[in-house]
Amino acid sequence: MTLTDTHKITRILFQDFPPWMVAVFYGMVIVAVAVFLWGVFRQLRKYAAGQRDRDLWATARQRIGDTIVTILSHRAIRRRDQAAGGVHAMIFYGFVLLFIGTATITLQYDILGPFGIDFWYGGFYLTFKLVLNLAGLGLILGLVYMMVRRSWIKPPKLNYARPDRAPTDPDYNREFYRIEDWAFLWTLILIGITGFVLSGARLIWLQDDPTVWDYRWWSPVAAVLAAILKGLGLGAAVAVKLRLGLWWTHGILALTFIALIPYTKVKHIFTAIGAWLVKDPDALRRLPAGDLDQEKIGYTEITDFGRRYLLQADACTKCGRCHEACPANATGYPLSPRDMILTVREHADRQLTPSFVGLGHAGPISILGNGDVQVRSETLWACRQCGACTEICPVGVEHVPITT
Amino acid sequence: MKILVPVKRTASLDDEFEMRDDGRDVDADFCEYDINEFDEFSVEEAIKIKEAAAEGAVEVVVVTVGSEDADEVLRKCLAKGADRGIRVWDDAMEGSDQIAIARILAKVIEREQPELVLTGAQSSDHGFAQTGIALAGLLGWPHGAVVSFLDYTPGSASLSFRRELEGGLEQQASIALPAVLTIQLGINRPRYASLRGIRQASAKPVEELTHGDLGLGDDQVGEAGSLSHVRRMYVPERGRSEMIEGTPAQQASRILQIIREVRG
Amino acid sequence: MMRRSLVESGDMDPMLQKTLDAVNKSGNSFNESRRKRPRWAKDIGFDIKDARKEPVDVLWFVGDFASFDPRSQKVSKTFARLLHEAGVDFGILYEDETTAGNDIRRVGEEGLFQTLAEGNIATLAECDFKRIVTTDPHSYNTLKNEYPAFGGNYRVDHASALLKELIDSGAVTLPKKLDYKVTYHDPCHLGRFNKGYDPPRAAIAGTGVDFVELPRSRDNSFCCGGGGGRVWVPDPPGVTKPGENRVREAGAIAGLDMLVVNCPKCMTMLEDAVKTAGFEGKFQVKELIELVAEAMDLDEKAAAAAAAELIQEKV
Amino acid sequence: MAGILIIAEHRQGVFRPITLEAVAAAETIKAGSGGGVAVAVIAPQPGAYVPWVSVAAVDEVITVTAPNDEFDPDVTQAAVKALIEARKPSVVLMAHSVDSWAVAPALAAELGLGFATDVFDLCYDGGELVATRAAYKEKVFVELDFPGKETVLLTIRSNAFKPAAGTGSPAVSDFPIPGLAPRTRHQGWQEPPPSGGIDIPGAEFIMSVGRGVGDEANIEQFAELAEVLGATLGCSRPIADNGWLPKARQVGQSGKLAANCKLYIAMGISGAVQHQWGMKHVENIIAVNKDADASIFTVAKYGVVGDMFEIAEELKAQAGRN
Repeated sequence: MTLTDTHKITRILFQDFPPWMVAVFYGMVIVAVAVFLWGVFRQLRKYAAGQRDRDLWATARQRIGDTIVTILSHRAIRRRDQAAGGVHAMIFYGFVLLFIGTATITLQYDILGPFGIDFWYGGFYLTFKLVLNLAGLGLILGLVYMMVRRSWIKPPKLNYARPDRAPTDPDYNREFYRIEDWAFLWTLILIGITGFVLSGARLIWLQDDPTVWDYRWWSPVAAVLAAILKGLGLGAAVAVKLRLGLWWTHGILALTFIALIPYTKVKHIFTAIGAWLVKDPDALRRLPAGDLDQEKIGYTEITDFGRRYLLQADACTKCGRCHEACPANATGYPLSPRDMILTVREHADRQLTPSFVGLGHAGPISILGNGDVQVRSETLWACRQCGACTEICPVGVEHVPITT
Repeated sequence: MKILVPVKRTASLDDEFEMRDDGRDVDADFCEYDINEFDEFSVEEAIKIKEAAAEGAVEVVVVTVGSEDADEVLRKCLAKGADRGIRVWDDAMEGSDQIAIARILAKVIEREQPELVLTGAQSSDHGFAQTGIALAGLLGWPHGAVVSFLDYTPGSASLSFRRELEGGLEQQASIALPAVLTIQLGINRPRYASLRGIRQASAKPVEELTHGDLGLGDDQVGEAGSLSHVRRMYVPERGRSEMIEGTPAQQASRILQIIREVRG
Repeated sequence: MMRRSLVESGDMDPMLQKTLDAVNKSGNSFNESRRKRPRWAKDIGFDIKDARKEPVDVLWFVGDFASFDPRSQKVSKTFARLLHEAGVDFGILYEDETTAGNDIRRVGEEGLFQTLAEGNIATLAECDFKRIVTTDPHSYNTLKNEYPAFGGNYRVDHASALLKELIDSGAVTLPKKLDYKVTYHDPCHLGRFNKGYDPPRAAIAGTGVDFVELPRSRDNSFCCGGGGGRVWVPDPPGVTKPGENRVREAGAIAGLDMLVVNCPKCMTMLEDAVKTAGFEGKFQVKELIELVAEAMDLDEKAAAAAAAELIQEKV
Repeated sequence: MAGILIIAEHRQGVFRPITLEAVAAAETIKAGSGGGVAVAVIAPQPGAYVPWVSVAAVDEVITVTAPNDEFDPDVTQAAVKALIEARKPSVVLMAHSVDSWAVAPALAAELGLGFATDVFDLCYDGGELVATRAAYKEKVFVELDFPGKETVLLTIRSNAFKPAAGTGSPAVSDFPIPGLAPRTRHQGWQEPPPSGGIDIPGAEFIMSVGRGVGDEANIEQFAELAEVLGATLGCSRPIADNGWLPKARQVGQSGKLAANCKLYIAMGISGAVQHQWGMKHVENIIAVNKDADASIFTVAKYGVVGDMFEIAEELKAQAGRN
């Protein structure tokens, strides 16, 4: 294989796709990105409805370095739960690498390619393939562990039963969050699996092309799958159809996933980093001073909340560590820091993210009260201000100043 | 419709205190001052009536007879929801007894013309239990003492109430307005006045009057206007119980010994 | 900041309301008169310097519980004698000291907290001292972290940090090796809030006891249940108290003699929990200062000093 | 006419013996007052009460027919006013009861009488009437006099004087009063909640808990101790107000009188005058309180300054053994 041929060692995107199919795909990409951006705008508008926080950016600037180290090292997530922390790191780096991979293809195909600049071939392409294969494998294994953890290990802190509501209360049951958790897991794992089977089918389909077949072991997982499928008698003719079907499954799942990030638990990808960035390191030891001459003090409506707190409420992934650490919750008091923060989030979503139809408040205005999306005074009075929740929260939620 | 609530700034003593030079009261340095405990309940009852009525239908006015230091008590009531405060004071009022104070309050009431006057049943420092009913006597108004329950809808010409008598018995009665009622502890649960609320309440109006403004002569206030005169106030020689000393165990066994002696 | 609006609307437990009224009236949460605040110091055998009148190195901000709670008064007396024995130049504010207001703020009465802070800062402004020390982690927290915003900038240390310094400098000698099996409860406001984990452990190590960590300690310490104003509000009957949960955790340590606490509120909550959780007689709740004093043989030293003074008078 | 006028009390048709304590008070100053002791009974059938007040010290009984069955402040005020104007007594005595709270101050203010309430000692000093009462929660006593007052109205603290006894043959006369349209209408009575078998007035041995108990959870410990000691459990007003114990267990002016009690143990009770009203008369009182200056120690025969919880535990342990 001469030097010039290395250009051939690459992957032809949309190979054998009719032009209309490519156009449809790009149409879908644009729609997905548009839906994503609208979601992001809605969230930012929600946070902007909160109170400006003078020293918000001061703490943010101070904490950029700390945030980067915390996110990359996952130290906050690993504390007191090494397994979950480590596995989440696998999923995190898997997802990040896959995202970078897709971005690289976009850079090559949509941006530099038209100007004739090619880099996605040869040694670079092969290493690229290897890295993404391993990233994908890490992602899937991580997700499998998380599924096992949720369905079989079942740590008590993942139980969504609420201590601050009686079973007869309309909003006692928060099981609907479980549906969102599982949808998130299944969507991501299916994207991973369809990606691999798709590339395995492609290898069988192009087994006669040495530039593809001879280098298949650079994508080891795909190569193994190809070997299995071949063993099962999958020929090139069927493989090409399988490849097309899986391509579209993979594509639609991925685009849907991206589009729905701002509307689902997936938004913690952004909000968790944002929340940690704006978290006040002195949240426990120094409460924000209240201005006594103002017309009002303390929070009664959701728009009284500081913007950082609304952002933090959206960062919560219900990991249950605060729920488990809270002494009031552990001894039967009607308080769980997790459920209190989720109530703040639900209240904010109901008040500040108006339905598509129009603006306007649906439901009670005050965050305090015995209604379904309200925080009860018995809950707030059960708190010991001991700070265990805020101290262990891996995404930087400041429950204590929100409560006080 | 207006409810007027006289309030008093009462003193409480540390267990180590000294008398004033003239021996007729305790030296003020040894006193800690706060609103009379009974008045917390009468103010709360007035504000509850106001809050139950339509917006602005009921005005709650709090009145006190006392020097500048008494403003703090008025501000606390204003922070809880009273609308207006009146403080009556000048040097001639020094030494007024409860009847002289009732006479001053009666003049304020004639000025304000409220439909209902709620006072505390007694004060937590002297426990005279005089001012409220003396006020009614001077005004010639109907009155009820030691009220433990009150049912009143603003605008009606009468109201029904219950009086708490000895042994827990209660008497139900109704009374024509305008009337004076003295309020017993436990009729409601007084709300808390936050310090911020008290600070901001200082913006609400507090009218200051002298006995001249009320058309009272010098001989109607102060010691001249009083029906009793303090000869002396003293710390009594107390009978002291026989103190049982020793460790808790020894004290307990001595108690058991007494029980056996008495009960046989 | 939700509790702040509950306080404004008066939606709170009646016992808490009584406490806030008491602090409003007399500057302490025990509804005692201001004059009674320094009375604990009457019978300790010497007069503590009055920091309002004389310059002192260490201004000891005593706090409500250490001044008024009978059990914690014993600790305050021991601490005073310990400092006296160690030759520390210290003084207190006597009856001009009011509660520092940490829990008043965390209950949500922000107005009352700011008034208390301004009052204490004004009193402290008249005093001449190098640093403030307190045995109460709650007072420690608000003096150190929250008073600066109102103009009160001081060097503030918790008593455990001073104890460590005195032991390290030899001012406090620990001749008597104690053979108790001991565990230590990290008070939330000292540990989790202000990372004061190590000085107490160093002091404990100095006493030669057999030290065992609780399963949940340092930043994962399980609260005694007394923070955020809950020490003033009794737990409804029938509910297990956080203190009981913590005491059971300590009870699981085989052969434990002592649960060492380092905060007057933890002392109140955990001593009560030892009774209600049925561990009475199994192990004792003891303050760090008391443990160090015992290792110091403080009582014997004081007795010897008193005897010496007597002889001197006779001569 | 000088002399002393006493206003009798009755409720639900029953004579209230507290009147006889006012008579006893009158006896101590009879000489100085320059006249006899007369008791006025204002009731629909005043004659029915004459035998109750015909005790040794009473020289005259005045029956006043009232238009209303139950106590009405306006009627009593008008009647006493008429009596004072007609007879010019130097001293008028009433019991310091809830009914006198409702009329005495109005009467004194309207007629400008010398006036003091809750008096527990009175005497003539150099021709001047001097009354003694308490202030600042019993920490001090106050002597009052009434310069230039022709008639002085005093209300007498209950349990301050032993009720007057013996039999006398007072002259009985009637005193008409003008009709009066009452401005408050009596509508009925509300009996206190059923005592549910709790009999504080009948109990011979009572142990009461007060504010010192701290919180509801600690009540149980003292209920058990009372059972072990064989005492009836009582309490002070704050405990009943908080609902920690039924109202029937409350000892005090707005609760029950421990009339039959021989031995009373007060745990963590400071000794407010309203509580002392219910138990001060008991011969053997043991008070346990952490505050050495609590006023309960001025009435208790034996006192323990200490932690009531420690004492309770020791009592339970030692009582359990033998």
